[in-house]
Amino acid sequence: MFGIPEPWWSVIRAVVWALFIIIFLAVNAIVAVWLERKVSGRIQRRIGPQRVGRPIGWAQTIADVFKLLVKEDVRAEATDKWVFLLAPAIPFAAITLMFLVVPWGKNLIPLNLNIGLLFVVAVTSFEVLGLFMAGWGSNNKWALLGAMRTAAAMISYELPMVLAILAVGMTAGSLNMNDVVNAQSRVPFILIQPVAFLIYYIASLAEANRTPFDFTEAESELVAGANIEYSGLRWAFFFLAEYGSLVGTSAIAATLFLGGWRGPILPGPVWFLIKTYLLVYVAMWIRWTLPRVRIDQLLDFGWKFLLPLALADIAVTGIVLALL
Amino acid sequence: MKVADIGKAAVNIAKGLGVTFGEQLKKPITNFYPDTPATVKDGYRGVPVLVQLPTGEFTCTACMACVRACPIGIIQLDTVMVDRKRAMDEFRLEVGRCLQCNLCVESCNFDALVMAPEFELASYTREPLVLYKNDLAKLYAKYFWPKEGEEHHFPARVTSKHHAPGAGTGTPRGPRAAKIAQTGVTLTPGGGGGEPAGKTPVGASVPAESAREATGTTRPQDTGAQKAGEGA
Amino acid sequence: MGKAERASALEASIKEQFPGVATEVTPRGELVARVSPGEYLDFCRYLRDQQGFKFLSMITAVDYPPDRFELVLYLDAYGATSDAPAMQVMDTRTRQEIGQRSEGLLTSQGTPVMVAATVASVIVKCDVPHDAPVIPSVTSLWPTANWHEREVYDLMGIKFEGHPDLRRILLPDWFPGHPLRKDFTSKPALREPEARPWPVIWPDQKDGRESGE
Amino acid sequence: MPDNLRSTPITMPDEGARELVVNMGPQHPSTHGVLRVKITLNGETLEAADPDIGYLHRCFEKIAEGITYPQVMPYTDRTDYVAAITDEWAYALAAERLLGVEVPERAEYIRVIMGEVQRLLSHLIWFGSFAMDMGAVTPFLYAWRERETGYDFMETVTGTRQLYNFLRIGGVRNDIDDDGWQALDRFLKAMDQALIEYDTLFTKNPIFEVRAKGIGPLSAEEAIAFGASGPVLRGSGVARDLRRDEPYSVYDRLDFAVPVGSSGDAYDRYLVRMLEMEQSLRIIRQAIKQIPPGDIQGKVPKAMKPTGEAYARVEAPKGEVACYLVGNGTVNPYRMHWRSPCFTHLQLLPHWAPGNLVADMVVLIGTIDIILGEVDR
Repeated sequence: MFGIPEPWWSVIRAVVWALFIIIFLAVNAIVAVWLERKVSGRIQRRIGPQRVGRPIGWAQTIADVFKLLVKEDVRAEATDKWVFLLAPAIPFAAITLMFLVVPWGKNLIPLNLNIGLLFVVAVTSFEVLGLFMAGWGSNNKWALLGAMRTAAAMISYELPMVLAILAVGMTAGSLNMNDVVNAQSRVPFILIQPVAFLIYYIASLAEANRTPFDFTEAESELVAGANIEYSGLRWAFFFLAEYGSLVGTSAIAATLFLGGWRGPILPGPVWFLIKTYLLVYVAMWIRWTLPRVRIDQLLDFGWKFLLPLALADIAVTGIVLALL
Repeated sequence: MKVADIGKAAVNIAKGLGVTFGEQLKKPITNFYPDTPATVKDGYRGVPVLVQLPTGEFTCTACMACVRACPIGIIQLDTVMVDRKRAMDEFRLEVGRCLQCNLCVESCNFDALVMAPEFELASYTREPLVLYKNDLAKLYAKYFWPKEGEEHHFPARVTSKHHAPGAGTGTPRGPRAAKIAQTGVTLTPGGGGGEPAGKTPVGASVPAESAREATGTTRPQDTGAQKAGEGA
Repeated sequence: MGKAERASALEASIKEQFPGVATEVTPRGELVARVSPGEYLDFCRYLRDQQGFKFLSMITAVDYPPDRFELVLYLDAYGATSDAPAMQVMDTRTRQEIGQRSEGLLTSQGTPVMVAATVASVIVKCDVPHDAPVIPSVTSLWPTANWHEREVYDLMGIKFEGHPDLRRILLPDWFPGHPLRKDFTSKPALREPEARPWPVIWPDQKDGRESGE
Repeated sequence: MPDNLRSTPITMPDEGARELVVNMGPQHPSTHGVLRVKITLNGETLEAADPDIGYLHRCFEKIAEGITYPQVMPYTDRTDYVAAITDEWAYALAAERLLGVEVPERAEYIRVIMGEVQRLLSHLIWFGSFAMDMGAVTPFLYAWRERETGYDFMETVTGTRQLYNFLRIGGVRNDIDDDGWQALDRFLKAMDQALIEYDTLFTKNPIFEVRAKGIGPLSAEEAIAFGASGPVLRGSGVARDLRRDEPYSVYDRLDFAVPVGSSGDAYDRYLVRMLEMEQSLRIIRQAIKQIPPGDIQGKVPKAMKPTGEAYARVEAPKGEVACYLVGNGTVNPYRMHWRSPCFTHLQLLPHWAPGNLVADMVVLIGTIDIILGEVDR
């Protein structure tokens, strides 16, 4: 195409998509943080940021990022050097990889894998590695506690999430993200698979460490959880990764259950963003209403309730598909 | 966990979400203090200031009652003999340590002290937190001096509710009353010019200069000119 | 019969049990009992077990130089009395008012609501000599006495024998002297501890810092 | 840099695994002030908790021996700075009993109104921070919204928002004028809606119920043995309220119900405090109707030089606050001891700690509603 020999063309295409995803994640983190502060403000009858970027404070997060850029990136003497230094990169890498298979439009998909869903699950599972490295690396008792909790919570919520995705895969008949979106042309899967949507959404709240399951930085208990010893840009990466995973899981939920980029008049990507940010808004709304669950109750809920429910859901889907 | 429990739990969570959603639609209740002036209630206890006669003379008779009444002893008073009677020469008040407990105002038998609703007391150094007679006079002028056209009256609170219980008689009592009578000022109890509006927006009434400049610190040596007895 | 009659009835029973105890009834119906350090612990055990004084409100000490400290305990006996002021009791779970307090009340969950009007209150006083300020601890009788006694030890300097964990509670360990004593100068020579790194604390190591005494 | 801290490699101690000793405080988001709890952890479960207090100790009892009787009043606000009126009330009652001063009717009613508004404000702060300890940040902001209307009323009447120095020995400082009554009506209306809103938002929330039920069990006998009082005692099923059992002021003329829990856990203590708020509104409304005209300051001797001793107890929002006052005929009190409920309730932490999780330690601290100004005095 365009007179560029084949190997070079796909390299350029990959570089462009990679840059787009990384820039999208950076911009989205800024927008999500601003949105969170505005939504929490409105819920708590206050205004939220309005000093930087006068009327609605749109430049507030940009100012924060510059502040974090300038802040000193402290590494304590007694930390485990390389584990501490590499920890922030892993969650961020996990989320960028997750966006590889998310379709943006008609044939706007960075990587059209025919096992897209499996790839998504595989990639999000090593996000917990980064948080555990942070907890262990910073040689701080509170951080270690936070890391242990995060590991337990995230692993135990992988299973219901995977099973919910499996249910969607079964109804769509394929694991390819494009096929899933096309299968929802007439009816979005949320109507066909409401239970799977609920399970997936609750599990994604635990994945993204959102209240009522926010264990990484449970302020009132562990002071600041795994990323307590970080400061400056390194801490910003963790923050970026947290909001990235929130938007990431919402994007996948939108693709799987709300019909991804399909929508009446507006172009594909716009619909995709609207649906994603709708789910992000719901996550923020839940965060500023519900209290936090204790770690053992979380694990009980995950193993003893969500998992059996997910298995039952798959069974029912199987039977229904068999009968059709 | 029976199914009924889960149903009830889901309904309760939904109701909780409903409450927060409802709150979102209401108007925020933030008041933008540094931009818009903060309104302070009429009887707000900020800084005890010296009451002044229309002639600028302080009604304080240097009887040291407030010095004894203060639990932490932050009021110092130097006296000087003026025609064989003790008169107040310099009044020093460490506002930084003041508890704002109003005991000094209540202990004063001559209603010479009153609480000004001043709350912008922050300063970069410890120095401006020590107020002298002239600083207090500026504060008094800022809050209690009658506006143009109004005839002189004492701050309403000297006569009304926030004074010593049952003691607010309206006009300064004791030897000062005779002296005041000579100046021909009619002192109607309860404030002739009517009580200052209940919710005086503190920042707005004072033109541009903020309270901090108004109480620029003047050490005793600065007020050399004043030494030769009061204005009258 | 009112609180004052119950106080004098109590006074009578104390007289024959502990003749050495001087008692008088205050106008507010509280019984003041002055006991010697020797019988202090037995008297307290008697009050708690026989006379039902289960609630210890406070323990404090007053310094009367030069010779004695006066240890003061305030004890309450709870229970249902005929003249107890009526109280409308509400059950938290069902949010309904479940009737007057005078008769024995049962909440809907079946656990009885304990009736706790003040039957009688006793002020136990004990003089502790200035030179040997030691007295047996009552923590075994009332668990709440633990910190109260630690505070009296910390601020007044009276040692309590048999106290499970007698160390300073409010002041740092190196603080010289006991502030609430009348002979305590208001500006003691405070000795700042020399700056030393905080050693790693393992549970069996005694609290990781050398305690003052 | 001291040499032995140069680089402490992370090595596990040789004799096998040991518990983790962690300092929770004195700077910790949910210790409600400068409280340090040395907790020993085995993984996530607590093995022991040793509260270390004294960071806010000002020796209020020594200060009181240096100043005159009226001058002690502003200091009493600084013990439980969230419920200042009830602290002043305890001291005023003790001094009045010592001096034999008669308090006029109207002053008693004003004290009851201010005391009950103070109980509402104190419970609002407790409710806000208790919810925030559990992770729900919004109820704290809503509780603060109500407190603002309460502050308006307090500022209109007393002149300050929190440390009032409003009571005097023998009466109160000044009367409530019509600005005050209007501000009080606004506060009562705001509180009525607020209590309904908190109910749906937090009390009925299943996550809260799961996190609060069964935490910090306290039987009736244990509660009395540990010297518990106020909501902590009533949560364990002991019907004891000083406003009824030793009626001071005009409480015997006001009818109100006393909420009493049954199972003595954090959930019941929470319900006791929430229902107490409703009862306080009921008391205030009755007091507004019954308040007689008259003066607000009884006859007080010119120089206060009492002899003898007095022990006055008051039902403060946190529990039984009491002031033991000894006078020896001089101008200054000879000895003053401040009985603080939070100091006594803090002893329950080591009693409850073993077996709970770190997240429960936060709930345990919240359920006894401690204020460090009162614990350390």
